[in-house]
Amino acid sequence: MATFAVIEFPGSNCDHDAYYAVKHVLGQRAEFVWHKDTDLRGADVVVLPGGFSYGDYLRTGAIAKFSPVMSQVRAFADAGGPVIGICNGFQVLLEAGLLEGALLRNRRLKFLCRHVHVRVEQVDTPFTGEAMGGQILKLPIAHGEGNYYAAPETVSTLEANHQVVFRYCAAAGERSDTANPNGSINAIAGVCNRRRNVVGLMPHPERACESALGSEDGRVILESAVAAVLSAGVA
Amino acid sequence: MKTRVFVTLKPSVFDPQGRTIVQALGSMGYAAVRDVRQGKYFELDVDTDSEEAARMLATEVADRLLANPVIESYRVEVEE
Amino acid sequence: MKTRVFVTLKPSVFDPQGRTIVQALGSMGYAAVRDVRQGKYFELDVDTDSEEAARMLATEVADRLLANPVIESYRVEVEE
Amino acid sequence: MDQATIDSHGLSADEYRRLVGILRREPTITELGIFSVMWSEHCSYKSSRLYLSRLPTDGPRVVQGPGENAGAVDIGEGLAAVFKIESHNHPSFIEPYQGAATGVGGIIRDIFTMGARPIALLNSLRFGGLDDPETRRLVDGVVAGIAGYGNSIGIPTVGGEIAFEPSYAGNPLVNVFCLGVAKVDGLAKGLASGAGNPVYYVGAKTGRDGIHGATMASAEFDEHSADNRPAVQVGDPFMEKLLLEACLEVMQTDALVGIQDMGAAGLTCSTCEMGARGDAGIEIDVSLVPQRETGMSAYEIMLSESQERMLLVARQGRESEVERVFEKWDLHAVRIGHVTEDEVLRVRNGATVVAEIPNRQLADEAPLYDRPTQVPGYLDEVQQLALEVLAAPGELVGAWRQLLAAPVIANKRWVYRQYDHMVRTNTVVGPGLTAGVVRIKGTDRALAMSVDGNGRYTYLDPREGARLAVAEAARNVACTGGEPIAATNCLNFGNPERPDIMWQLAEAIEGIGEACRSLEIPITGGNVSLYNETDGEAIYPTPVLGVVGLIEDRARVLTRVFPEAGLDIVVLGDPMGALGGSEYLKVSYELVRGRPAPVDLARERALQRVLVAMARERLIRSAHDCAEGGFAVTLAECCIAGAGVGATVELPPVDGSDDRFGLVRALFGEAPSRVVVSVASSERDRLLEVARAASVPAVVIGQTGGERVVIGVDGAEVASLGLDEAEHVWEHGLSRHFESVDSAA
Ligand SMILES: Nc1ncnc2c1ncn2[C@@H]1O[C@H](COP(=O)(O)OP(=O)(O)O)[C@@H](O)[C@H]1O
Ligand SMILES: [Mg+2]
Repeated sequence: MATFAVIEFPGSNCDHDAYYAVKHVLGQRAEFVWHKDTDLRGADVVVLPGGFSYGDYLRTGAIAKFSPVMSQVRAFADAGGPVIGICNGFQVLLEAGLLEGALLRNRRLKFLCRHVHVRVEQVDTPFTGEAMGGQILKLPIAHGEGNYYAAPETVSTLEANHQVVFRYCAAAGERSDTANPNGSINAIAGVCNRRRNVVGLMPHPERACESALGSEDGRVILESAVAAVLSAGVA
Repeated sequence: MKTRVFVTLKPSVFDPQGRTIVQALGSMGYAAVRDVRQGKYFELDVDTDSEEAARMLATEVADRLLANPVIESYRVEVEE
Repeated sequence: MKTRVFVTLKPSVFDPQGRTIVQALGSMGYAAVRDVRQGKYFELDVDTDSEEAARMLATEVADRLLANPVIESYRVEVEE
Repeated sequence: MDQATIDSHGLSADEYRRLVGILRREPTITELGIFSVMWSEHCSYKSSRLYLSRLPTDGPRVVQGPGENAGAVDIGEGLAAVFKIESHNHPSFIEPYQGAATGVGGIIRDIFTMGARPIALLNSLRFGGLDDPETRRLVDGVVAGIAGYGNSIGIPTVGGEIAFEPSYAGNPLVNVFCLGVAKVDGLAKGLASGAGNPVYYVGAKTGRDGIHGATMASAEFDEHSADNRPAVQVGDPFMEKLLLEACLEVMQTDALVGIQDMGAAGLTCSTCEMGARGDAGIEIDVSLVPQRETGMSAYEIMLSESQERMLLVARQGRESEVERVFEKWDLHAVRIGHVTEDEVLRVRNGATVVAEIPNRQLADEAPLYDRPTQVPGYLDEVQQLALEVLAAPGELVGAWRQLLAAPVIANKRWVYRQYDHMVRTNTVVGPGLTAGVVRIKGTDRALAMSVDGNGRYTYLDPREGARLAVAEAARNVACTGGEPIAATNCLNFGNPERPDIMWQLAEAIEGIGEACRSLEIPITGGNVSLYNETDGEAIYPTPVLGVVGLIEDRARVLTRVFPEAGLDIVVLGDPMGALGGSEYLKVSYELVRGRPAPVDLARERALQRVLVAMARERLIRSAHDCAEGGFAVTLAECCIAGAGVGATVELPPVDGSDDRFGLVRALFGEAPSRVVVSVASSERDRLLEVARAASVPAVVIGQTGGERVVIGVDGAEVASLGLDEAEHVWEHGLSRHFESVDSAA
């Protein structure tokens, strides 16, 4: 069994959703870790959940990056541990410099909650190992600032290093301007670090783990992490 | 001509962002920052050579669109 | 001491808010406003009498918290 | 006390005399302020109480009726649903974003104050016509404000309604509903007891904002209100999120005696009501209250309506437990006083006593008015509908298209995509499909909820309109398979001092009472918003009903969508509609006239029960209520909201076929107690049998399938629309008035 630490910042609001998906849908172990804690409770996987840490005041993720727990998260990532940032968690990872780039206001300036499709571009991360390359996932988004941006050189490097993990696409997989919900550069929905163990994405896989909620496509992301942990344990 | 508009919450209006920033600064060790108020800042590129015309236009625009007069006030500066 | 920090998006970064404002202004008849960039503006009340100290502190705070260097640049002014 | 000061507090001569009688002396200025807010219409319900007391509030499931911060009903497995609706109309007109946002904040506090975890929001909105840019600005701000607060705090908005009528142009309505879940034996109370127990203040600091907000909500707008803009309250959803989590955590301990949020009338209302409910008194020192501004007077502190503040009474000796929980959430619980035995609200400012008021009299002996009523002069005239003087109806398909594009009917995606409707991962049916449904984790259960009210109907016939609102909200819930178990209501009316408005209010409350009694749905709470007028022009009288339904097995939830081709389509209920007050008359003739088709409550009850039974037995595959736009619009909505399954139906012959409006009435006439369901052919006979046994009319009218929606009458096709076209007009009817939220479809 894999243990997922779900970090709780003040203002996180998808912490319980991630916990529920890990524990009650996937049947794995889940532990909440308060942002002032300095112990990751034996985590195999660290989840930075969605929400509005510190109200998203100033900038999304800007204040949360100074939380005491973030130095543990950094150490965990530096040691190669799998870390995933979902929505606000992605924003925190970017602010903290664990991933490259930034998230701007959505192109239309409005908060947007809906299902979108993303294509899995890379399967060699701990969060996509169980997916098929090019697999299309139907996942919900719910954000006002998900417009991924990085300087052109950075984007080139990310592309060259295959660090773009998820890209917005139409239901059948093709890329188009209308399939890009927020104006993200190169339709980027999620990226990883150089070492590939830290992944951030705007869509919410934890909201797409049960058919009763409209999609189960998010499971593969969390299940990949479980598989990665188990195979690392065996190895 | 480059014109700048500053929009700030009226002093009596509560600024939750400013308060949260002060608290964050406090816990980062910057207790010397006693208060923060967050506002908006606009740089307008106005198609005129007259400082007076730029100021008038920017003021009108600030009044009608950039500031919400119910809770905000604004100030206009023209770059010399 | 009152200190002001201006945070603006770097010129290379697309500003959807600014663009929306220019469009709105265009339809309101203010075509003379060629471009708008929206930034943030902070008023800091710093507990010091030294202009130099206020500037240093505000700069540090802007650098560490108020601006995100990936997309933004900042400027600090101390009120005389 | 000089007359000008008394007048400026909105107290009548009689009320002032009553106040002096209670105090047995002249009031201090702080006391005058306290009485004025507690006795304002908003806090005291002085014009409506008499009528409200006749509403049915009892039922086997009721755990908490009106009187606490929110009502509660038993939903089984030891759980209670706690819910209420609130208006924030005036503040939203003054500053749409903040007004709507703080409205959401207020109703959420009412729910978690009860010890319930809020799990869903709904909203009911009314604006003027969308052609007016000012209306669009208001809509934009209100929707963004609701989104800004609800999304941040992480409570999904799972439904609502929005309508546009010129009568709301200068006075929009923003009603917000929140529902939470608590353990039945874990409900918190808003009371103070146990002399010596400490009274804590927690949350945002007190500023000068919203002073006299409660009295503002009770005075009509005039042309000056735009100038003397009262201070606007800015919502802080982050603070509220911390308060929510911290308060729910504190309630897990038994260190808490009582808790109440500071809503309208702030510290005044919370201290006096908590004392009155607990047969105790509260003594506080305002100098201990955390203040955002310098030099605030006791008067200002007592009357401030700063948001995101709570008042708690803890058990003596358990202080540190309470304080520790709040510290964890970076909040500081400040002790500002204690409970006393003497049933007096005593306010000190340091050593000086600035107010000393017997709190029971203040809370419970507020003035009560039996205001004169009179049938409004307009009524006779508008109830007449002479179809024979109208131009001949146009082409049916054209009217059908127009109706699908009417903003009240069109796709509301532009609105609800701005709301996070999925957070908390409970949303089984989100906005866009009649009632919202959220599951209750840890059980098989789910709750359905809907807010409804048709101001046009209530304008044309207040009593009937109110009955129809109850019936529609309950029917929407029943269409998901939910058994309606309780209701809340928000009464939005004009100036009750006008006898014609008072008559509307009285009639509407009677109508709600009749319908709730007959449908056996108790009212567990609500809100009254009066003085909704601009320059003497009142809004349409608008009661909004919120109904909650229980679904025991969430796997049996239904939506309106035809799930596949080859199903039989059945109309349950009375097949014919009427044109009085219909959207058709509005859209095609710009007429708001006639009387809405009345609801036969016994038939309505039978229909709702049979729907719930059919859902439970998995007899039907979808269900959709016929509302605005009538049968043709309903049928199209069943087809286009989902994957896009067409339908071909044939209605029975129309009575009076010589009548020019016969077909119009069949297609677009509106009437209650009518639901379109789909059923597998193999189950059809069983369905008809169940309906017959329940004495609910049921007519098989056609089948799902194809790429078109085709309606025939008596053997001849009368109207047909391609799915793509229907979807296109429906899709853009509302969103075309706004910048798109989203580039993708
Ligand atoms: N203000 C709103 N907020 C959220 N959802 C809304 C709002 N207005 C309408 N909706 C959603 O759009 C759908 C259609 O609304 P409406 O046409 O009033 O439906 P009905 O006639 O079934 O009551 C409903 O599911 C409703 O929940
Ligand atoms: Mg409706």
